[in-house]
Amino acid sequence: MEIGYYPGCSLESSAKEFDVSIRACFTKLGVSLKEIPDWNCCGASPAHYLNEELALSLPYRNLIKAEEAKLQKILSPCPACHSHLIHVYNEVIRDPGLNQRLKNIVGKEFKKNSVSKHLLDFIKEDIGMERLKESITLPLKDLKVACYYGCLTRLPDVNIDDIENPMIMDKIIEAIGGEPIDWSYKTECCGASLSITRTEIVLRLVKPILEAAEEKGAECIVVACPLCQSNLETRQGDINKKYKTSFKIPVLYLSQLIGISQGINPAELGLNRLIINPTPLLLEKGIFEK
Amino acid sequence: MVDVKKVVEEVKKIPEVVFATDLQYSCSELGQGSIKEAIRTYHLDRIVVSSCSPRMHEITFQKCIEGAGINRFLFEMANIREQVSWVTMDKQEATDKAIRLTEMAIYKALNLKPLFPLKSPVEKRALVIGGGISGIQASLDISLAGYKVTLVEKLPSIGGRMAQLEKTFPTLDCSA
Amino acid sequence: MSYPSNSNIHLFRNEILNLCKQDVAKCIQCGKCSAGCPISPEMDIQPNQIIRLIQLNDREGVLRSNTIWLCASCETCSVRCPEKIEIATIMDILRKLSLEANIQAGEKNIVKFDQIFLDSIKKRGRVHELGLVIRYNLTTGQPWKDVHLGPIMFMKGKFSLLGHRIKELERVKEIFRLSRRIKSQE
Amino acid sequence: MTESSQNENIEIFTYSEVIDVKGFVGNFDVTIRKKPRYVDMGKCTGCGLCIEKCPTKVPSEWDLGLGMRKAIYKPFGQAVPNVPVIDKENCRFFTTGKCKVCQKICPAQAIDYEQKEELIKKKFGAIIVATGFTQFDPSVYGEYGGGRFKDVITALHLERMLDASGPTGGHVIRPSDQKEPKNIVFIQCVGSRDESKGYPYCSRICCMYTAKQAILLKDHFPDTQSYIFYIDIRAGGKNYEEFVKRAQREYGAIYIRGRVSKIYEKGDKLIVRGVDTLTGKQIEIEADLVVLATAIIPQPDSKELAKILNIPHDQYGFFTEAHPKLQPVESLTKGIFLTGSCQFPKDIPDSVATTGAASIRACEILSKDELVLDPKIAKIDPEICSGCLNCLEVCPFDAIERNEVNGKIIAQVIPTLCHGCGNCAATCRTKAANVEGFADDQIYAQIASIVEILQKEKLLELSE
Repeated sequence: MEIGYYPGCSLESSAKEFDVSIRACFTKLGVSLKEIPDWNCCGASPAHYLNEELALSLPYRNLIKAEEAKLQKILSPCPACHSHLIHVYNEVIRDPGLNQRLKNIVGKEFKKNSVSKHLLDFIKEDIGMERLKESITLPLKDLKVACYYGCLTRLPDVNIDDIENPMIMDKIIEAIGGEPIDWSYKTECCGASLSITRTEIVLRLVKPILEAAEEKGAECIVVACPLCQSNLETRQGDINKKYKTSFKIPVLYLSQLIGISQGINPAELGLNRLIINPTPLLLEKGIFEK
Repeated sequence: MVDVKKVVEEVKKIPEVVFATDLQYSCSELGQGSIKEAIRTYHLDRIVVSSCSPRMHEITFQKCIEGAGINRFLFEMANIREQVSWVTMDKQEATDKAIRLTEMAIYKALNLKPLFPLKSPVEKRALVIGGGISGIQASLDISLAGYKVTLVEKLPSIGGRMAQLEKTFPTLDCSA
Repeated sequence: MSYPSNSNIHLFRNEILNLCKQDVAKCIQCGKCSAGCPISPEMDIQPNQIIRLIQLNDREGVLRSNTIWLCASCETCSVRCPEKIEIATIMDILRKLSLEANIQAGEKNIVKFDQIFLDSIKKRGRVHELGLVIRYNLTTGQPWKDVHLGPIMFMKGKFSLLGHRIKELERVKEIFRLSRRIKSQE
Repeated sequence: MTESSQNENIEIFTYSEVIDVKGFVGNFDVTIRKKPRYVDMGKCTGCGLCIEKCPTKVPSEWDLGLGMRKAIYKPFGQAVPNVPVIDKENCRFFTTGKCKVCQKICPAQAIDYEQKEELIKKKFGAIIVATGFTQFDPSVYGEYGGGRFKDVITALHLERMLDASGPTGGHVIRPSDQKEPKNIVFIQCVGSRDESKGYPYCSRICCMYTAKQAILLKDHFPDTQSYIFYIDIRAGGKNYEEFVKRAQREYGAIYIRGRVSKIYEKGDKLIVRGVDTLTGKQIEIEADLVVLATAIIPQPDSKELAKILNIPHDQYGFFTEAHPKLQPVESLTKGIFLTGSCQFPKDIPDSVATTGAASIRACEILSKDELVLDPKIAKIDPEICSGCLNCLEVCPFDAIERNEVNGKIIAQVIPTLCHGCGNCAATCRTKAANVEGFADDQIYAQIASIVEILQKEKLLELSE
């Protein structure tokens, strides 16, 4: 199976390990990822109010690029990128006039032959739990995992799972041998892009999420969004300093955990790029051998 | 606003119209009295009232003309309240419309035939569906009036929601 | 405050309705939006109060608030609103209106950040995260902010020094040029 | 309850359903299905030995799963009639073919596994519909735990716990660990006033029963504290406002104006995050127990019953009255009256009051020996009728029957069933069907007059 791949800007730098681990574990699953040629940034949330048409045009160009490369499905690991791509797709289908307008701006017409899918959706629908299970060689041996979704299920046009109590990631963790914890903070907001502009808000928001995960016995947190990962992991030091706590809970990308269970070399999964090293935990659980 | 005097003038021109007048509150006792008097004086055999909705007062007027000895179904009503004065603001337009509606009623009235109600016997037993507080109370009410009642309840016991409750507001008395 | 009188009272409500199909008149003021908003403590006007102020045509009061800028677009309010009012969508529109009206934003830095963000796309076609953060910190006069994270992020390979520049950069610049822009941005 | 069962004018069919209604006011032909109890009501003495010895236990519906019942059971202690019923789905004999403990033990030999359902046909002059309501299922509220948090219960659960003869003997406990709760949070309007997850209407009774529960809680367990999240307090009945004030002033219930956004689990506590819109501040309460005031909704089968009775219902499934002010207990079908919460949410005083109104309406019919029927009904001229019977298809009241006169098939109106709707007259191709008082010549006379006027006023030009 060959599918399109839209990494998005974060996966090129701060979330590089999300990118490499996805490539690694999809190879194991027999899916080859073809990056959309010369893709551009989706515009993220600033484009939305600063320039409405720009917010639509930027993802529109990516859809055209995918379509030209004959990529019908596009895997978008970043929930925000996915939300923007799917939003433009839906709007263009709903409103032919808009398609015309965007065509005039971008220079080419999107024929609606490429559609974005989020990582979770793709694993659930296109790969399937059975095929995922078959690729597992190193089950996670009851590793207690807090699946954190953030605003993923609430984003506009993203229609992946139950909004308040999503289970899709939990089921994937179960399939690869881990033990997802039942907790009520899985969809709490991490503060998103306020991380840079109003850091103290993010610290206030992330603290109870970490607390809740630990209280329910989670040994690590798994995410499927670069911003979630960054806010939950990178800010733990700041939280400890501000609130006199001692959090040191690894926050991994879902693709990293899948890759581990597929027996992929940790370096190929970018585990070394994580700020909170999960290796001691994995050794302790006997998932990695000494 | 309807110029009622104008309506009266106009319909008087119809040859079959023997008598036309405008009354304020024709549904009142006084108004009904005038109708009965006109029936007797002019030997009328069809009556048209041009006023409010038949939903409101058709039965009132039917009883009125029956009292004057005319079959109650030889009555027709034109609704110039809801259909005219409440919805048409221009006085001229409203008056024209009222005239048209009244004339239509008159021509229908000319073709009315006396009707005679049917009668059917009554089974003196009530069915109550549901055995909660309302159903139980209804059964008691009707039985106390001296009629037989059959109460049907879906569950194995009557009592309904109320039986599940501890005390009830606002007097806090027991619900069972 | 004195309540607006006569026909003007629905101006702002209708403006919002036209711009994003969200009718604030449906609001029953249950407060569920404010109850669930993660940023509520930092907001000067609570989300339900924003809706109320729109109902009362207090355009300036709303557009001056820091609330519209602090909204993280997490959508919690929208998905839980019993009247299906998409409050997050309204916040987005309010940000836009605030810029258009040239109202001094309650949260200048957020606007700054967002503009630098778009600039980054315009220059490279993609966002260069490191450059973005450095430029933002310099522009907002806090060069040492988060600098403690720098070495470790760098060591972990989380920052690429140069960033990627796409081939069809001219195309992207054209998109920027042709897209309908907002006055005050210039 | 007991009074009604001892009244010789009242015949009670429990475990029974109305499955068919034909006929008309004064003369309804009704079929009632009596489901098999597998206990002979004539023989059973209500001693309860069978219940005691039955080996199968299942969660009690009556106690909403807070307690257990046997497979042969009475829903509650004072059940009327005092005769148990066998739950076939769970009975060991019915599921495995072995057991028969109840039959062996019954001193009156009242157990009868062979019992079949009975169809009872009866005639009635009037019908009162009092089928009540059911509770909204709050599990669609994922933010309130979606049914996953054991200590988030509904008000009816609390009601069962407060009942001295209920599953907990009148003790209020946390279902998760049986401990006594100290901080209790009530959330109003769960499923009511919520178009997104439930129904837009107000359920009308929740404000009052919540105040009552707060009072009873404080009364029975003085060291509890109630917090009540509300949007508006609706206490419009007699002595209602005073009652709510008592809950606030004498019993110390804290009323918070705002809705709850989410409930979180933290240790063995529940963190309730809401807002106080009066202070404009988000607030969190650490609760031991959360009580949801769930919406009152129509019975799940109310639309089916409406079809059987031929009465209209609203978009939710509540039965519709003929006129909201002037005919509040009449349905649109003559002789069928509505009362209680099958119409819309009502409390006990309102239910009893409307029942009085419905009862007198029913008695008004029963008091007459003969009923006068409206003569403005359809009439089919047998001379003109072609016998196509299209009218029979479109009649919503089954008021037309096929008849043969001298070998010719014709349609005939059953005058007592006809409502004069005119469907048949509109459908009839030979113009044999007419509604009295709306006959073709009468309508044409009206049309002719208006055409003439309009032509005169040059408002209408007719082309030849």
